[in-house]
Amino acid sequence: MTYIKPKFRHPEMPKNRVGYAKSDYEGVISTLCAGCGHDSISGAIVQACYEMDIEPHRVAKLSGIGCSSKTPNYFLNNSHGFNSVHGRMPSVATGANMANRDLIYLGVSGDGDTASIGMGQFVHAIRRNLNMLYIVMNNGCYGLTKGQDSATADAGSVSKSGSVNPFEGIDLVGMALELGASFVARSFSGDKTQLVPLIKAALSHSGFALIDVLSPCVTFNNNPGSTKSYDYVRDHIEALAQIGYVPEKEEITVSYEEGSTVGVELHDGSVVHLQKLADGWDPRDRQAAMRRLQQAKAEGEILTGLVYVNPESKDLHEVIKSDLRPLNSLKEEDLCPGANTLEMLNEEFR
Amino acid sequence: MTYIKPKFRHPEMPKNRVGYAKSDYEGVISTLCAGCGHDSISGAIVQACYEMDIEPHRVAKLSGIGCSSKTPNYFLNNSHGFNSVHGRMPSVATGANMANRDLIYLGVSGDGDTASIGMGQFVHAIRRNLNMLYIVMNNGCYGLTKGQDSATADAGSVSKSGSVNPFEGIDLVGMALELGASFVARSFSGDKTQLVPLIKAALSHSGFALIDVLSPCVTFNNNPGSTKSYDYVRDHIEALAQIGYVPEKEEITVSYEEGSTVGVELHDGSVVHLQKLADGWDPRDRQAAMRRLQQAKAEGEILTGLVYVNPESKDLHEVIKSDLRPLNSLKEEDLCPGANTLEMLNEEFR
Amino acid sequence: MQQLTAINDLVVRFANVNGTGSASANNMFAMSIFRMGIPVTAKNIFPSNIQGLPTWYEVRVSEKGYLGRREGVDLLVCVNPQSMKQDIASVKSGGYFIYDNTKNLHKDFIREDINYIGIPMIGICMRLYQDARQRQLFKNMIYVGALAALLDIELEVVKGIIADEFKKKPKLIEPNVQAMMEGVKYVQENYESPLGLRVERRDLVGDSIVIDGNTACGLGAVYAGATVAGWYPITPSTSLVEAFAKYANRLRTDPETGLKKVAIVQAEDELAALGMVLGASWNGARAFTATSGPGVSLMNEFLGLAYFAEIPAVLVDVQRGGPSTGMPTRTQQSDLLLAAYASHGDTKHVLLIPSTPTECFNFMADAFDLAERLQTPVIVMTDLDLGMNDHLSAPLKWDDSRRYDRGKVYTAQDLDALSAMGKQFGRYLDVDGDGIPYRTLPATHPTKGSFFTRGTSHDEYARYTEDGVKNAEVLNRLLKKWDTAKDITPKPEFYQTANQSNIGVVFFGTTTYAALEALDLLKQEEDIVIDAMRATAFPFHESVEQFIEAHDQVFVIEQNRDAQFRTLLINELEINPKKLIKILNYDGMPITAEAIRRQIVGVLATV
Amino acid sequence: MQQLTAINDLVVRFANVNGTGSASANNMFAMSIFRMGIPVTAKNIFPSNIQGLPTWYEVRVSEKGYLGRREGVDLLVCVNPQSMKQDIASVKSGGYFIYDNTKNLHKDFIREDINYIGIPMIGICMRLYQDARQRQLFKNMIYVGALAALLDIELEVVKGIIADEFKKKPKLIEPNVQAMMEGVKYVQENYESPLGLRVERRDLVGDSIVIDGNTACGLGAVYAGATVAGWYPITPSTSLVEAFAKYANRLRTDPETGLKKVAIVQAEDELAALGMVLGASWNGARAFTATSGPGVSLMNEFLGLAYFAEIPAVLVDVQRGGPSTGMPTRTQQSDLLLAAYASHGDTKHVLLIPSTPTECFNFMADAFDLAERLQTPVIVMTDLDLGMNDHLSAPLKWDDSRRYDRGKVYTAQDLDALSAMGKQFGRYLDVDGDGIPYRTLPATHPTKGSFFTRGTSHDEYARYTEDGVKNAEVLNRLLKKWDTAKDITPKPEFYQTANQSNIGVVFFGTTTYAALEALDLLKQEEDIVIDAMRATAFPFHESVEQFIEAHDQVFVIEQNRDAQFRTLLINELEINPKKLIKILNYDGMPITAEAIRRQIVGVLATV
Ligand SMILES: Cc1ncc(C[n+]2csc(CCOP(=O)(O)OP(=O)(O)O)c2C)c(N)n1
Ligand SMILES: Cc1ncc(C[n+]2csc(CCOP(=O)(O)OP(=O)(O)O)c2C)c(N)n1
Ligand code: SF4
Ligand code: SF4
Ligand SMILES: [Mg+2]
Ligand SMILES: [Mg+2]
Repeated sequence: MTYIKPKFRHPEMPKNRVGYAKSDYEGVISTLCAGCGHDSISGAIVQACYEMDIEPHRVAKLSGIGCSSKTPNYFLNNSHGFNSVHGRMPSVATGANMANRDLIYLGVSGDGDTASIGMGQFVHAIRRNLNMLYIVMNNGCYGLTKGQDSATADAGSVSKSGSVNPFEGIDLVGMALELGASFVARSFSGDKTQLVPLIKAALSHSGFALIDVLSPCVTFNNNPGSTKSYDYVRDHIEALAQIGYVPEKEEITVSYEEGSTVGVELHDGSVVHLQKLADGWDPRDRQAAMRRLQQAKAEGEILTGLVYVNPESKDLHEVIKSDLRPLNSLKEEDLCPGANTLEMLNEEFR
Repeated sequence: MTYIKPKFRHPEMPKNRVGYAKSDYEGVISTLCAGCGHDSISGAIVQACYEMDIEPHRVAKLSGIGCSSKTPNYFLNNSHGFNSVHGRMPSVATGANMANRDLIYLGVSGDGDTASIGMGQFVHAIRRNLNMLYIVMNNGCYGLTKGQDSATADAGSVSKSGSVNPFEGIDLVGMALELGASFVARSFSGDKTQLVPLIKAALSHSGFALIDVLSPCVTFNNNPGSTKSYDYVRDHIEALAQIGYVPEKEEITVSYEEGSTVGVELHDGSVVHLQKLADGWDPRDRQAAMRRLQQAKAEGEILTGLVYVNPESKDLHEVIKSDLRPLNSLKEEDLCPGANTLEMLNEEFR
Repeated sequence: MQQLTAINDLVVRFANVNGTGSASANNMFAMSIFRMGIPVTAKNIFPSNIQGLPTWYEVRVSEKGYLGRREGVDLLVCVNPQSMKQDIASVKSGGYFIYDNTKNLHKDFIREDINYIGIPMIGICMRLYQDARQRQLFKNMIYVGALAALLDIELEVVKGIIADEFKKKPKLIEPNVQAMMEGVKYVQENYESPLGLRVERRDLVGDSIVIDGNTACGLGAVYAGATVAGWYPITPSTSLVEAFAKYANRLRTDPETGLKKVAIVQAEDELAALGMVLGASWNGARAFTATSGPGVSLMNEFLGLAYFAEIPAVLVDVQRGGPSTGMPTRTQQSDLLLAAYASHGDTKHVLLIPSTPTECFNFMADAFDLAERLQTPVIVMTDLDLGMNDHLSAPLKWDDSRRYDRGKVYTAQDLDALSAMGKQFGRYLDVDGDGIPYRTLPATHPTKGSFFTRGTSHDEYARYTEDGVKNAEVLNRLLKKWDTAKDITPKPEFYQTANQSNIGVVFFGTTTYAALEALDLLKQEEDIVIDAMRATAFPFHESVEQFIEAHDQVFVIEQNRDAQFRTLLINELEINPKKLIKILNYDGMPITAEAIRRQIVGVLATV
Repeated sequence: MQQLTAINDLVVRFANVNGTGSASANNMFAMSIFRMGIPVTAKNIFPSNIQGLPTWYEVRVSEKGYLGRREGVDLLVCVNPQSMKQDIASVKSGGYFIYDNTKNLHKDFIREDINYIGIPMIGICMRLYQDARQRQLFKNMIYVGALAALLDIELEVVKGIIADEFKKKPKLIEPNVQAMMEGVKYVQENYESPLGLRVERRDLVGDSIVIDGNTACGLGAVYAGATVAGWYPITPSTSLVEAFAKYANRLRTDPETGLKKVAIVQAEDELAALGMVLGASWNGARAFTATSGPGVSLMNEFLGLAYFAEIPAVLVDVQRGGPSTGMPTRTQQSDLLLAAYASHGDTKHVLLIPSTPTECFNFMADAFDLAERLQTPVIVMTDLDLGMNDHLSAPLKWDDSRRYDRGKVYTAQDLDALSAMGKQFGRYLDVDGDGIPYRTLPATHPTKGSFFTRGTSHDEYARYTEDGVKNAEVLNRLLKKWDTAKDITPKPEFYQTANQSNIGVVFFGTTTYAALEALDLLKQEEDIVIDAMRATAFPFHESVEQFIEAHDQVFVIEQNRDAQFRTLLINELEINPKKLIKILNYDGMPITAEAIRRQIVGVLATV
């Protein structure tokens, strides 16, 4: 197996504002199954970062263990990555963020990694409003260990082995809302037009941003009985709102009709425009979001889109009042109180 | 310190239907701080079990680690108890229940034990609808390790050391609702008239029953700034419904006026009567419960009472279709397929 | 050109792409040889992913019955262009390289010293089948047929295996046989067959079976009466619990009600899995879990609780390549130290170390008896090689007169009798002087025998105490129990009735296959006689110490970097480390007899 | 009746109820003696609960400077009726028992061979104070005053300490002094004072300080430049992080903005705490966590990841009584084996073992240097006795010319230079031959030096590989790094310039106090000369091996049941176990010189 991609670049490949071609955002060749939803999400991440003019090395990509958690190898080759242990990406991301508040933290996880073994860490990363984008590549099963039901598998869905899942699935969007996450969205790996803008909006958001992406496992969970299969998702998707991400510098208002748009200013000054569906959707109302979600669930629909955002939320650093400089950039002079102070402190112990 | 209680019993102490005096439901002398809310909850448990005519040895009491988790030592001395490790009571309870579906499982935990280290196990016990009563003795702090804020401490509450908690508290009732728990209630350690019937109803419920009991830590969290202090709770409590537990055999309808009562038949045939507040409360509507909870929160009120119950829910054993007999009672004859079968199986490997 | 020749002594390696169904075709190949009465063993060398990466399957045929891996490939079946370069390089000089000659082989792939045999697998498939999936699957059968012709495998045997394989989908039998026959035909028409390298019917396998260790463990747990399992998926232990579930469902479901005499729950993680086991064991059921290294790391805290609160528990550690996530699809014996002393504080855990599937089955049954007898965790240490590969094994046997040893449990009658004698029940009292106290199960008696199980310091009556001397007494009794364990755990196996050499060798687990072969090689080819002992359990029976005492120099063969088993020997038996010589392999592949022999000869040469 | 007499050589024990504020009064008593220039040491023996249970405080005064625990109580101050019976029994014959004689003592409590000194503490309080809380707190000051008079403590010194104690609440100074003087007055009026057992001013403490190990560790982390801490509360490590937070907040908060050059997060559990440390270290900050046994058990998986992915991490294990939840408020050294080999697979971790608060401070600074230099976890092993008790210690020192060793980290310039030379960055390349590769930090360079940190098997370029031989090379390099560690970790301390005996003794950590005293006793009273070595780190420096080689018999003193440190010695140094003799204590109380001496004399007598 080869991990080395041909480095040849077309000279006329278009570059973005920071001078990178789209291929500069790619990773090594994926070893996932052909057609795996996770690969589409990797593609959306590449697209979003390229379009957002992010310098790739300013991104730190982190993951747990699983097919999904392998993907950071398949995007953003110029970013440092941390493939941690199963279910523990959130704590590693928390520490990384504590050390350097200036990077963009992109965490990728699976539904097994997040909703089973990682549930505790997931909940607490939300509670701390850690400034990161947390993408769950949600296929309702454990891909890498050969297709066992995960905790997000819906009750009644049938796995490849023919067994019917008897337990209620956990809705990560519902949980995140209940826990007060400041950016909560859901999308579908096959829907780049929705997913790419959501990723962009989430990357601009200051605070914890969850995108729960339904991402069918073609090998183990793409049979008609499964509610996380392509066909099922395609049939049951209910888009909440279309979202157009507009960077501050170059606002476009053309494509959105007056009256059907809510502009939400994100923390970095950029604006997310939401094209609402009939019900006049305002993603800034958490209680309404919870109700809307329950309603869709009751109707058997999967709500996608930006369900909730609180652009005013305080991230962990604001809460714990840490220095504005990245802590990892501080030097001895900044940190070590020195011998004289120590002599003074000794005195307090006599 | 003495753990031996005087065993002397008054001959005329009243006995319940199964022949036990109330003192038979007590434990050893508590070593908690004088006035600790947890001791009141222990008292309510004793009361409920006595009144329900439960044979004490049919109860298995389990806990994690913390002041709260010590309490099983202080009630039901005739029950086997399992003081496990920090945050892991739910899995131990799951295994115990898998082994013997016939006992009554009473799990006791703290907010640190449940909402921090134990979050993952808590969520998954709910998801499996484990047939147990799970009581959280919720004081918003880590009593046993000297008063650090827990994950249920509300943002802005002030701890004894004077520090202001910067993080949003986790609402365990909200989480349980979101996760589809089949019995969700909240109460206050100081309110026995509400707590005892709730415990009785929960013990009758088949499936996972959560009672989140606000239980002030007099030593570390009873200062006015804390929203889990006695004073704060007393001022901000909003009772959802009054509940009267009626065992099957002896139904009383006297004390509840027609029209203001919803009778919910529990799985064991017993009936829980709810006296509704003005809003016409029906605890069988999960979505309504979620809304009601959010509303109270928005108003700064703490909703108490039986928030939600689904008397039809299937518990773990029904879901996994295990034998109706306790598995721990099965013998070699039941379990071991024997030599002949093995010879047959060998043939399949040739 | 040289052409390797041999009868019933060869290594065939298949190079496939994973996710293409090749493993089952390759397995049919191996089973055909088995059914011809010839000892055979197979290793599946698969990647840690689901589809599209190189995977190998290695079959060793050995008239002498050597079942370890052997170095060097005699015949390679190449169905994966990705890995072709390294595959070609792996063939022994004079060996054979079977490839798809639908297209020409590039000259880079030509070695002068090996024999190329082209079979147009894709060509045949394109001609015969329309559907892509069919082409894929039948391609596998074509090379099975080609091999049958080349190696002289009896076609009726292959057909029989195909028939068995598709018993439940009989419509598929005929097409598969046809595809196989296409391969046979092509070889017969184009090559001189069979090769000099070939097989020949024998009667060497007796009533043996071919089974993997995980299946045997799973079945063992069914026979042992396990009713509760909590588990979390992880390679290479997943298939163990799946086997348990399969047989428990099959053998313990009430045909009328559909209700099962077993409760299996996929836990949220390994901490919870072991927690469930402890809860169930505490409640008197036989319960177990299975995992691999990362899971054991997570189970430390609960293992310490079980040790100290004296709760039975059975845990299977199907070891894989460590440390950390490491090599999830490779084998090692590198969790020994962790398992033996898991958790903080002074702890020691009982380990059982089977080396064949048959022993997996037996040790699982023993594990439950021992866990309940000793009231402590018993960890069955297998590995990926044992657990996931098929091994030629003695048939599984169950003695119907065998009774489960449920250990020391007081019944309600016992408790009444006790108080009639004026005695108080003490959960941690050493009544019998063997360090093992009596326990009671929940709900045993309305008023007697209840206690609070706890991981905090306690006295003999399970009461919390901060009296350190009392607690130390409990810790001392645990050591006494440890001594008791030495006599009731499985005994080591010796391969000579009396010692014949001043050199000894100790091995355990899957190393056994290669070790026994190495000893033969050393004797036959180097005239070196070494006494051998196979360890099967920790703590060590006194005969282990005696064996080491009786030799001047003892080789300890194991599949890890740090000679962890040797550490256990030194530490528990107070043996001078200088006497114990490490023979190690930790590249994730099962150790070979050649590697052992090389290392032993090397050491003996320098002495 | 006999009355013990001694000057500056006594043990005073206070028996209190916890949650009554007694610890701070008792501490004032100890500090008074310290300020009189006399060596003193204190042990707080507290229950694992918050209020209402017996708690003891033991102060040893030793002119000779012995700072370990000593057996036998010379004077007992009884303020807790609950434990009175055992307290009375604990007093040495001829010793003193101070009690509250507001009520009469029951005759069961009368021993003929000890001296009773009644002080009507409650009586005085009832008379003087109205408020219940005041009565409680001032009661403590009354006995402090009584003791001052009885033991001849200079009152001005006590007053000075009261003044310091209430610096921030000056209104409380006067009433506390008054309460104290009530105690003095009562003694002066009712007893002949001072006793024959008493203290006398000396000049023996020099510039020493009195500090606990947790505070010293916390301060050490501040000086070492730690900026990130993730932690979870657990006795006895909680106060370590609290000390870090206190000093970091005090010394690193910008007075204008209020922003802090530190980020401390209370994690949801210990798994998360160590995860945060790894994330932060990976990102180039100095990060640490502190915990005790149960936390270490939970940290296994992450420790294995850090070892294998080579991520710096500093972890402090303040050991308590194990196994399991065990004795949370008692001391042991029983996590050594777990810490040394934590996690599955072949792993080894660097341990630093300080024995005084001063060394805690120094070793914390070293730990960060070593973790970054070696790119691996460094675990500082202290214990409850060291961490939570006050110790007389050399003052903390910092050399302003000291520079943090940030280890091998490539900058953007380095990466450019590397590619200018046509070289490729390889995260796990052993460039310098010391087993330590170079790392890069995230965001270092726009296009160079990025890699994917992973716990899966990898090659020198951090690429995933299933080639077991490549992976084994990585494992071998880790052993080379381990060798490098031996030379740069703290060296052992020897207590003789040249060996004088064929008997040696090895000890470490808090055992040192008692061990040194025991060696004096053995020399002075038994004429036995033993060479001594204090170990400070794992892996062992070559001088450790040399020391053991140089002696025929070596005692290894440690505070656990299974002689875990001895296991490390025999396992890592290949020492014949027969040579190493266990001297153990594991009742949760700090080991005493008498216990060591008894055991050593016992062994030597039987030889
Ligand atoms: C501690 C531990 N337990 C179990 C495993 C085995 N394991 C690897 S991936 C995985 C589940 C992956 O599921 P998910 O996160 O949904 O990812 P997917 O493969 O479906 O994308 C498991 C259980 C492990 N690596 N570590
Ligand atoms: C693994 C582990 N970490 C930490 C601890 C220390 N510890 C004991 S109790 C406790 C918190 C208790 O808080 P909570 O559950 O709220 O109980 P409370 O004392 O407030 O009733 C902690 C952190 C422990 N025992 N085990
Ligand atoms: S197994 Fe499923 S999740 Fe994993 S790579 Fe294949 S399709 Fe994707
Ligand atoms: S510390 Fe708080 S929670 Fe613990 S016993 Fe005391 S009052 Fe109760
Ligand atoms: Mg998944
Ligand atoms: Mg609490």
